[in-house]
Amino acid sequence: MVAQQIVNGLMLGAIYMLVAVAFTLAIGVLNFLNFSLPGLFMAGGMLAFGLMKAGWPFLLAAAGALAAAAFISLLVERFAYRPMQGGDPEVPLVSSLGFLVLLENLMLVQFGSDQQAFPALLPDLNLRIGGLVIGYAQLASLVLSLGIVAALSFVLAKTAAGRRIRTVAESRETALLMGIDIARLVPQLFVASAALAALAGILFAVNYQQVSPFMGEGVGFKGVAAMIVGGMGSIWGAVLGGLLIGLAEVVSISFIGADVVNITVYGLLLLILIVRPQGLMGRAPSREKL
Amino acid sequence: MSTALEISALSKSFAGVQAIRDLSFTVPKGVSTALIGPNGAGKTTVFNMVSGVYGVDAGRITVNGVDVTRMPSRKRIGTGVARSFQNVRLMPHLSVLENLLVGQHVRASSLAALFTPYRLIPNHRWKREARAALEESGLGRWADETVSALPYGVRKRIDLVRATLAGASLLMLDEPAAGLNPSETNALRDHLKDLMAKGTTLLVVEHDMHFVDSICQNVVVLNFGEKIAEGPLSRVRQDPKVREAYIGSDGEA
Amino acid sequence: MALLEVSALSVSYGRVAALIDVSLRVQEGEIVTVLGANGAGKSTLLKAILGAVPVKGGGITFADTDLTRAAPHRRMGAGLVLVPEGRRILISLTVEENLLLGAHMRRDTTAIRREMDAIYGRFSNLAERRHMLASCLSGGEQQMLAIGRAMMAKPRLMMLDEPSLGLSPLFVEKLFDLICELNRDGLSVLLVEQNTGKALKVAHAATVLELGRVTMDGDPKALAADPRLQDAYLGGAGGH
Amino acid sequence: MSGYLTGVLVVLAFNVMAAYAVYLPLAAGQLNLGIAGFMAIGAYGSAFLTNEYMWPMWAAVPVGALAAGLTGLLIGLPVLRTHGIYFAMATFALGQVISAVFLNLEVVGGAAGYPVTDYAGPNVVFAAAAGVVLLMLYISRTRFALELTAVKSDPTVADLLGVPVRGMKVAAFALGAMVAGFGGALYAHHYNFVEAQHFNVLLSVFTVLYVLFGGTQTVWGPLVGAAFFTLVPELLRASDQWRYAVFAVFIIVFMAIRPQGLVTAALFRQFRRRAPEASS
Repeated sequence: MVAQQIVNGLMLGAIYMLVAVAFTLAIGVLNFLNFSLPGLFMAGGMLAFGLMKAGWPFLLAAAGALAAAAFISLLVERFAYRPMQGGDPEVPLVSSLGFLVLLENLMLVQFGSDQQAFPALLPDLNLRIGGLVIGYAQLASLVLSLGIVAALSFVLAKTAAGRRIRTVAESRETALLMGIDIARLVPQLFVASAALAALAGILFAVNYQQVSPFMGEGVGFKGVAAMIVGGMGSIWGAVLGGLLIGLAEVVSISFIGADVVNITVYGLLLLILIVRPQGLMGRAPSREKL
Repeated sequence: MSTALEISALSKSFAGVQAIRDLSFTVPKGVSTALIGPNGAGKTTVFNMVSGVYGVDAGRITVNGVDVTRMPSRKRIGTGVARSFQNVRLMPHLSVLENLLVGQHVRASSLAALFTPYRLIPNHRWKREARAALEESGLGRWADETVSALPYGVRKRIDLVRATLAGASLLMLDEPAAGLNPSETNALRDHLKDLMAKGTTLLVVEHDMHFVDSICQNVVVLNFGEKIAEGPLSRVRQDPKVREAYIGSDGEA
Repeated sequence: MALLEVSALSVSYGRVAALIDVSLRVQEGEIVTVLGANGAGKSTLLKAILGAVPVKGGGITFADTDLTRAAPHRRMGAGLVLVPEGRRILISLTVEENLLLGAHMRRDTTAIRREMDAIYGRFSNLAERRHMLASCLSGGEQQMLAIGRAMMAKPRLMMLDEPSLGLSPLFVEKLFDLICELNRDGLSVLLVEQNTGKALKVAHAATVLELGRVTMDGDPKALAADPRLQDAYLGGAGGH
Repeated sequence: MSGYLTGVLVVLAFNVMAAYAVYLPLAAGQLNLGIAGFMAIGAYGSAFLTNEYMWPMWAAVPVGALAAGLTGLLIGLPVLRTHGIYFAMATFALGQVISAVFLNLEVVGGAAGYPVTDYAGPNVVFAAAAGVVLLMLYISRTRFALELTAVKSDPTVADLLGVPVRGMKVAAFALGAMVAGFGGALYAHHYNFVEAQHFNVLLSVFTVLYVLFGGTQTVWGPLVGAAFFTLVPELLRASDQWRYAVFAVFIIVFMAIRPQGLVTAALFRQFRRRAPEASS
């Protein structure tokens, strides 16, 4: 049933899309491959789960998880990003990975390493259109993800804050000369990208009804792949990349087998990097000037 | 007299803006030449085209009789041309001596040379040669320092030693005296005179005219990518077109 | 009291001293020009006044406020603006977005709109291309955009760093006309220029920097006649 | 030596080999995030030769290493057109694809894993790791290492001085891949079992972590980093479930304080300068 697989692929793709947008904000504007984002994705799902277990209603638990992720992201900014300005580009990557390891192990200590069942929020209601079966939760998260990305894209394209962000992305030095308060803007971006990643984690938990301390790795790395396929720094590129990767994954699982997923997904990424390194919707990197 | 550098009918534009327009001039061997002109006149662009950082749109560049117009940048040093940068570019991860050793690459690029454990051999000839070159310029005591720890003037001169170790007979210097204090400028001038006495030809972009006067026999003046005057500084300086380019169209006001 | 008062300012890049004890003042409504050969420290001076490079010693007072240690965005909030060297147009933004960027600290949307229309009125080339990426503009148009962008911040003092650089003579004329026009409308200007003759002609006061120090200052007409000025550029013009 | 200690030291030996495989290209400024893939090629390649063709181990292991190196060379040529983060991501993708290919290769057991008959004892592994360290020490004393650093430091100037920038990068990448393959081949024969899941992205990423933690300025950095990462978690074993969390906090704080890594060139210079002063 091809149409059903496409629907499922798009639903999964919506999760990757959010993660990819989170990555693209960090790398496109701050030039920082922030490997703590998979950890924040996981923290979103796990903390929402933990808070619900403690008796919080879902919406409150989700808000709590988002706030916690934003706070952790500020720590990442403070300890992984800020001290490394002007050094080797690999170093902040190491520290952000340190945060990933830290988050995973904190959750491990708290909840154990097993998969936990995330409670079903809506009774198992499905929408049937023709032969297609679409869960309401899935549909809601697809709509929510697309809505958030569209809003973000609007902010970037049409508002003063968006122009400031794009200026920093193009040239930090010019941004400074234009009087943009970079010291304030950077933490804001960290909070925004953390919120996107954590929200993706919550949606993942709601949709697939399971969480674990290591749920961030697979999804996080596919989010990176989606970002690059679409084009680093491009929001709509991340959307396209996320949906493509989601589709590639679901379609190859159902037609070839679960074990080939990494070949198709990362093969696609490798191919893109060799043939068109700037991604489907990205701009070519500029040459060094003397 | 043979030529160190011959530039003929050179043109280059960036995104529709003509940076260099039909430029021709010659640097004869042994006749050190200054390339002067107001900011943005295209001087550094000429350097970038001769060293191969930029390709050319039209025209021809010949170094020591070899046409280098289409030669990859990496190969050009083999024809005897080396350059310095406006902000000295010594390699920060390497010591002074190691920077000089990289300069020797053209003369030590075989596989055997690449995999000789020269650092294990006391007094290996590469190290000896590099140290000797440093001593000769009076910079010997800096040999094992980190580049970033050195005074600016010393860094500029180490850049010169590196170029000579690369066997350059034509040295292109981009604002060698900029940012130097008077004593550093003097040391640099002496160093350059020394190199010239040994047969190196210089092509210099420089704004300090006293400095130009003391080392260059010939001056080429650029404005808006075109040559507007050429000759000895004392004559060029009187040229009304040059005065206008520098002081502006109302210069006599 | 002067609008801008720079006193005994010193700036260093590592060990290299870029500015040494530089003092300068701009009175409200004046055009003051800073001259000097390349590497004399003119750009550094403007960046230090804007707060984009750290100051080692001395002070900067603008509109009776001590701004020596203030962040750039605070100085711009006080009414300072820089048209940077090389224009620094953002090529991934459209012409209109570049203009709006200039007003990024302001909230008065209707006034912003009105001023943008005024700028379009002044520069019809920009109006025609308002929705195109700024990379499509010629050098002269980019300079007009950079000035327009600075105007959008509603400055009291506009600093321009080598605005005539790389422009054709015709555009240079237009540019100086524009600077004079803006000045007549009440804008104070601090102008760093290579085109000494033109700069001295429009300025009310001038300062000459050599190797980071002030070597001459005062009345531009007197400076224009001073043979030492040409010496600073062409090294003993007329011969010693 | 107790079995436990031997076990830990064997892990250390493998980590050291992997660290140098990452270090070589990184010395030229290239971050390889797919080192596990090359280890997998060496592991599966050599195991296939000893299992199916009865090759002796001493022949199969180098051939496995060469296969990994050759893959590095062939892939390096197109991939090294990309720079910085693009290159890192390309190697990351490559590593994922390679291990996924082995996961699906039924001739080597697919997802069930691949048992290996020939056994390489701990002493063989130690000797191999020592050999890799010695080789790296040798290379670090040559012009090759010097020019790698030059390429990392300032590729434009290196190019103008005649250094073949791209050639150096490809060579460093391929050599690193070969070292990784060598380590992988021994891994297969020491543990007598290979499974594709072992060669995952975290293995690659943690190896990069050792190297950057140890510091890339000198040839000793990877060794110190690998030792630290292998031994310290063992020492923290008492606190058991908290140990990785504690360790992660330590990494974060350490990198914030000392981003250049544990062992730096300046450290060496200090020692060198102090030595003659003491003797004079």
